[in-house]
Amino acid sequence: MNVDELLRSLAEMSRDVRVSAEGRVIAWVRRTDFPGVATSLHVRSGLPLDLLFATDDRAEGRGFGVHAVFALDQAHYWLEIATDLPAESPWYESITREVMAAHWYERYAQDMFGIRAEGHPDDRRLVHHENVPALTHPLRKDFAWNTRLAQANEPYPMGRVEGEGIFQIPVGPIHAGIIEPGHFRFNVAGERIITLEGKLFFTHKGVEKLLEGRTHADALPFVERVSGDSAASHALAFCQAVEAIAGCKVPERACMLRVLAVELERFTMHLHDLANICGMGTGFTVMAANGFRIVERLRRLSARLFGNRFFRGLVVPGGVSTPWTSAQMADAVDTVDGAWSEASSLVRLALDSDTLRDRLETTGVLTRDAAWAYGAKGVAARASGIDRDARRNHPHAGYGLLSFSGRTRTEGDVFARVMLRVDEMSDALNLIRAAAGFCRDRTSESDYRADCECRDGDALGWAEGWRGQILDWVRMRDGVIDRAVIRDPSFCNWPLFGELGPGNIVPDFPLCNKSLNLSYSGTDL
Amino acid sequence: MNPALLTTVQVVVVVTFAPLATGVVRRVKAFLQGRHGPPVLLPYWTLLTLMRKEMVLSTSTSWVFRAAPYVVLATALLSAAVLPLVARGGIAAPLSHMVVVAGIWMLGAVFLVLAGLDSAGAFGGMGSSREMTISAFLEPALIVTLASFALASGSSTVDGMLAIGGRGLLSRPWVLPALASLGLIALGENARYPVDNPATHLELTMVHEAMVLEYSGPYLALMELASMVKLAVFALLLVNIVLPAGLLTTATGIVALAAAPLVTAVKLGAAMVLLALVESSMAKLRFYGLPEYFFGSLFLGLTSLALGLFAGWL
Amino acid sequence: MSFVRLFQTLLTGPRVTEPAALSPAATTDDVGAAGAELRAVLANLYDGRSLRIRAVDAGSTNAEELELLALGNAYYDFERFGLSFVASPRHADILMVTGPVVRNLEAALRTTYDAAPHPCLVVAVGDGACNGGIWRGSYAVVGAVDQVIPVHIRIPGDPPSPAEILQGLAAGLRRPR
Amino acid sequence: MTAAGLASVGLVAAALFSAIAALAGLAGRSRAARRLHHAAMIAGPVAGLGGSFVFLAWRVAPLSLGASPLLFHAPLVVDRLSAFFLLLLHAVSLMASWFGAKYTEDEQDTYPPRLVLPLTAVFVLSMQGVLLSSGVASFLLFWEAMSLSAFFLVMADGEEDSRKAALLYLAIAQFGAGALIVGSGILGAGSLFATFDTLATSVGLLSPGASTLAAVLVVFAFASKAGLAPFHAWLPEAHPRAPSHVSALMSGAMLKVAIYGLLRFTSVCWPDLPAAWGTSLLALGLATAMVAVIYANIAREIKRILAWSSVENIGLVFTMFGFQLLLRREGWPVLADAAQAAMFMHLLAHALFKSGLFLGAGAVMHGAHTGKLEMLGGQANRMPRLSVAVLGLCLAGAALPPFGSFVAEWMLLQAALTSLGTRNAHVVIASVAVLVGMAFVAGLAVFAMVRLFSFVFLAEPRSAQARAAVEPAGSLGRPIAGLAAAGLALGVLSPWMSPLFPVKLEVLGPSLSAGPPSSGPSGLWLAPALAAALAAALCLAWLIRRSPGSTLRTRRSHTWDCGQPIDATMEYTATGFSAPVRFFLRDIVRAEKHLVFRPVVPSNPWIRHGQMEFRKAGGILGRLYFPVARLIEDVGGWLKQLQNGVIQFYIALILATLLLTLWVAL
Repeated sequence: MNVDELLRSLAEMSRDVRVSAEGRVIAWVRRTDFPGVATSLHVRSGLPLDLLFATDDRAEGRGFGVHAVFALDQAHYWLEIATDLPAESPWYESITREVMAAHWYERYAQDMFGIRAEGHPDDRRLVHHENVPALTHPLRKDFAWNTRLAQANEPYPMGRVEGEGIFQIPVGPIHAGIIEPGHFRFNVAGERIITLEGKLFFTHKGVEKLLEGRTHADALPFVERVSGDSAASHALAFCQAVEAIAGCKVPERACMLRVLAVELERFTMHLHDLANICGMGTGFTVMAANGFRIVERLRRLSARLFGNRFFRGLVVPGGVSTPWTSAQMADAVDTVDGAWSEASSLVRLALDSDTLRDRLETTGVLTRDAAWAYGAKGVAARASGIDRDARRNHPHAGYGLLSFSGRTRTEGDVFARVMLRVDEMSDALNLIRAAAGFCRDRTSESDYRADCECRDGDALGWAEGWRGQILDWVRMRDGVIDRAVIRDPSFCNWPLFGELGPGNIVPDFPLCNKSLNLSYSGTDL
Repeated sequence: MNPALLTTVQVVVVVTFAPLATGVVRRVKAFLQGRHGPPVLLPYWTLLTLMRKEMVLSTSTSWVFRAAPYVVLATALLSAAVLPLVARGGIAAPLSHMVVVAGIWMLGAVFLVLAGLDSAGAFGGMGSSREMTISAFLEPALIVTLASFALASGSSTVDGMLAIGGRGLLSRPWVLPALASLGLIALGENARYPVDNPATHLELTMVHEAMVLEYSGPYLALMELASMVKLAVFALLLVNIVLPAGLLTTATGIVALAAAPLVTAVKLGAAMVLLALVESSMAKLRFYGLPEYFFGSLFLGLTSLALGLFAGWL
Repeated sequence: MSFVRLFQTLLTGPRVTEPAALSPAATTDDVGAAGAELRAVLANLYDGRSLRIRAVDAGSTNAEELELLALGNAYYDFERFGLSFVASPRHADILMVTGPVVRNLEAALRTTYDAAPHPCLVVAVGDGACNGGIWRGSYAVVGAVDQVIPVHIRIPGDPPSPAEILQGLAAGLRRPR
Repeated sequence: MTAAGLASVGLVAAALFSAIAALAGLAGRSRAARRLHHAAMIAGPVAGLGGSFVFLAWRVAPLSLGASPLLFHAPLVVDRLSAFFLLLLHAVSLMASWFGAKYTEDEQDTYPPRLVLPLTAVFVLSMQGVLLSSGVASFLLFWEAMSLSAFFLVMADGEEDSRKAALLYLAIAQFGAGALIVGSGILGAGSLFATFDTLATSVGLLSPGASTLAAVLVVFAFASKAGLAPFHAWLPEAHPRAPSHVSALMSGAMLKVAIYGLLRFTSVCWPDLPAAWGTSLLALGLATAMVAVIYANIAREIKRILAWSSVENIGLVFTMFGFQLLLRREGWPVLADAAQAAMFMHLLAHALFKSGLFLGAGAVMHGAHTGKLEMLGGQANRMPRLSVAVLGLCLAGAALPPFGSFVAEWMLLQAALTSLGTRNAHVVIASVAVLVGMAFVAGLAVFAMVRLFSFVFLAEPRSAQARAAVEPAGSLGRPIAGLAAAGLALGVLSPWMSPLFPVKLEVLGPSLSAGPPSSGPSGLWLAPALAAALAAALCLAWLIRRSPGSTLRTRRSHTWDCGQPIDATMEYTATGFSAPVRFFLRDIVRAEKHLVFRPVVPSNPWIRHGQMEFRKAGGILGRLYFPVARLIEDVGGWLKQLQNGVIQFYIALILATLLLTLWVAL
């Protein structure tokens, strides 16, 4: 089914279809039609569900809203299906009954808005732990951001496999390593994992609530700290949403510098992951030691160019905060060049080590079916043969002006994810070179930031961060943020552990975990 | 020299140098990683600090948990007393019979395993299950390896194995596979690469560390000292098999006593550098890949034994 | 061949450890109550020659974690100061707490402190841990670490760089070396 | 009174007391009669222990205790071999009866005393009879009585599974008894009234073929009774089913009685069995031990684990027996003696620790009302004294220093090591097999014993009943502690134990260079030295702990839980603990994990609930037994009437069978 046909058929059952500036088709449907339309878009038309979120529109007398965002990857468009729910009984029929990718989104909306997804096969709490009283819905407008909640002891059951001799291994939230807090529950009868489930949202800080009522400039520090390791890509996604609302045209040099920032971040974190997986995960110390040493050089590059070690502060609404001189560009290119030449010899060492390859190969296999059903993002999806990359499918920043094709692998194991990262590092190096060259040749240093005023409206913003696709939906009202949805790829990828963990042995789980390197903070918000 | 004095000197020297050995291997590994590394004396400070810290005991644990550190350390000390590490022919040397030594090591492992299980957490049990597996499946390899040494030397006490003079055991080159096997066993028994990663922070992958996860304060100090002593014992044993020179005997004079610590330090240092190189050059094995490791070490031991028997016939 | 390359890397890899990382920073004498307690504790523990650290993430953004991890890399190599990370709070002498304490981790942080044998020093790493940072006031956040467990050393920063963490520790432990 | 007199009085008194106990037990409804029964059950072994000890320690010459027409005029005779086994039997039965005195009273509802008391006494009496018989007919008579009383004891609790187990046992026991009768008939040239003395001459008159046939039959009879693979399948089914003190008697004593039979018949009739017999028995023994020790690591009930461990130990005994046979035939008597000494040491050590462990299992199950490892745990804090005793027994079961079982293993391994120098291919190959096989078994035996102890006694209880358990009464605990202490003493005091054994106890000297190994100085004194050294090392460890500056400050807190509360469902389970064994040896074990996942809604296959169970796939041995098992089940339906609980009926049945035996014999 081509896009035109799809839109035509949608138009028939929608009360309102429009196309927004940033490339998004919005179709409003009736509450009763919503599950059917959404399910058929996913199941029949094969569109990936990239975001599902709720809004509190009671101030405008429209009750609550539920929005599902699908990607029209070939047409470079997004498709948002939205519906209204009455304020007094906010419920709709769950689409998780058939669309696995909606699983967590619906539970999230249930906790944060009190919107019931009727018939959800797994309607336990997600965000709220035992200590959150029942009927607490922080993202409702009548919930003050600084409410002091009472202590509670609500049930938060974890899945159990029945059978004599089966037991559970609880890990976390306070891990032995220097890892973020999350709780994992294994059901095992020995070493082999039977089921695996995570309990996350420990670091829930209320980011989405904290963003409400702020101007975009005030909101940016929070966005950059959604997940400390992907500050640049989160800032990019958020700024693009804000810019789309404001109708702001970002100068070319800024677009290229944004590419530079995001690719530097990608290169750094992929290298970090390489060291972490091949080194820390398997105990191959030479990889860890040298990998982290090179990462430190890149962090210091960030300190020189960005004024901090986490690629923060460059991407701002309207453009970038500083234009960078060609000397700075050269510094970036040279440093990354040097890092790559060292890193590639490390990779050779890794490929030469039989013990290491034995640990990585066939470990933590994620099948293509599971990756598709769960709506996997980023490296996890691409290593399992799902060829999705927002840099190509939904060009943003300067990517449209640079040649870039994207990479995939099909094995879906830890080794594939490692090698995909290596490939993406070399791509990142080329993109950095090209972007720096573009800036040198074609843009002037004075044109790096456009005005970006706070206008009302809503828009999507996205970026292909190093972890995968970041998708934000921002609605501004009265010059401040009314609702900001921040969706880190980790949110989509966490449930994958339930698929790629079982069948492996417990001591290989850290390796699986590191091979995805998901953000807790970015998921928990 | 008095045999009782020999044993005493040996225990004192081995126990004194054991933390140093751990310090050295950490330092060398750090060097190989391009780092400066921790001070070599750090393990001493760690042990002393632990002795001064309060102990937190889990309410789930029983007397077994409290008894285990003593037994584990005692078995380590006993193996340090009976084996020919610094001196040969000490008063405890007749106890270095290979079956006894294997029994002592197993006794220590058993109490470590019991302690791990007593803590009522999943990690302790995990470490215990793995440790027990490693100990149990390395037992045949250990016996066969020592048996081939016994065949080579004509003595079934380890002390006697080193007493054959000349170029020692290596004058019979067919013990080389067994020596390699003993090396593999030493790595496994001491929870080193490629069986366990002594520096890991990942609970799910641990073996030795997982069992002592619940210990604190002085008990932890005893446990750590025990594993340091065990490492030093294995290291010195391996070095002495290759190079039996420099061992004190009842024939050496009291003057040689002064040199003993130096010789021991050099031997330990060499072994630790080698260990650091081995550990830095490979990844840890997959736990369910260990059967190949067990079988490999058994095969090496059997090879030696077969070659030795064959050589005897010729 | 591959072994040669490996050993080449091992033996002749770059040595970048920076001697100045734990330079005697401003070791002030106005130590305050927490500082005096610290002195006494350290005196009993051999001047803190061996201090084992347990990192606790109480709600950080993971930037702090990356910086703690960086403490171990060849540039900073905090192990040469007798510091190391350990896997169990039972083994720890120091708890390094990052992030504003969030509601969901308040109990876990208390448990961790309770699980560690005393004396146990608590170091608050980062603005969040020191005063709640930008997250202060949120319904999901409790606030600074000292609202939950006693804090002995504070290292501000967003996040503090590894060098700042080492300097903060040096100042707190007064270990100019 | 002379030593000989004392010994005979003691042994005769023991038998009389057993008879009294049997009679008193018949009147089991009366409290007084039960008291009398228990008193006689304890007095008997005390007398017997004294008698056999005096006999052995004072090196009394073989004694005849008088003949009776009831016993076909073959006198009851005691010599060093039977005295050793009598010592073993009485040691075990003393502790079992001491334990049983309270246990049978407390477990009246499960095990009817009117049944259990007299049958237990008959059981002990018949074992005494077997050991004392000097004639084939009386031997067979007591043998049958032993089998039958054990059969009824196995199904004493009246459960369906017990009945099946008992029938399986009976089937194999009667097979064995038949073989024994036929074999003895051949040996006695058609008559069963030969004495062992006359047998020695009559066997010489047989053709080699007949002699070999008889040997095969007789060895099969005793091997099946002892539980040698592939005739072992009944053992792990039957032993756990009996009341615990009877299980202790069965594993601790009855299996040894079977070994006694083997030793008696072979020493009398075939003092020169060919070496191939040694090799075959060694191979069968090692195979038995290796398979059984694996299953001991998979079983999940205390007594089942113990029963598998018994099979393993019997396998080791056959290994030692075969090895010494081989060595003797190949012309290495010194080495053969060493292996034989190891066998006797192991027999006694196993009798002590295994009966102790069965009693311990009884005490635990008495307190916690379950024998499933997955429901137990945490008993070390509830039964601290019992846990110390059982840990001792488990260490003995794991053959760890300084227990007697360790000394036995040491003796054997030393013999095997020394045999490496014989340059006899047959011997050398056997020695290597013994070294590798024994080490494999030893490693996994440690695994099994650690698993047994840990999942009963350590961590938190896994069920409410285990949580509610309390320390058993002293009269239950003390016999267990006594057996643990005896097992320890056997090892530590082994140099002084030699007089109690029918052979010279010694460990060969450490040197194995001499061509034909000379009898070096006994290395046994190393066992007490080892114990002393261990004690010294413990003291040193304690001193290090108490070194100046160290603190004694202790605080109690819950187990480190990573910040998320944990409970007993998050402890390792026994199933999980031995998972690596199951995986590494999966080709032998063939246990299959069956996982069933059901989606919550059919349209979303990814959200599902799981359930798992283990099924043991029938191995080769299983398939071998299936036809027999099916037959037994069919017969079992008909035999259900047997389970009517009327003791007179049982006795009548025993008598009828005995008469049948005699009729066949005549």
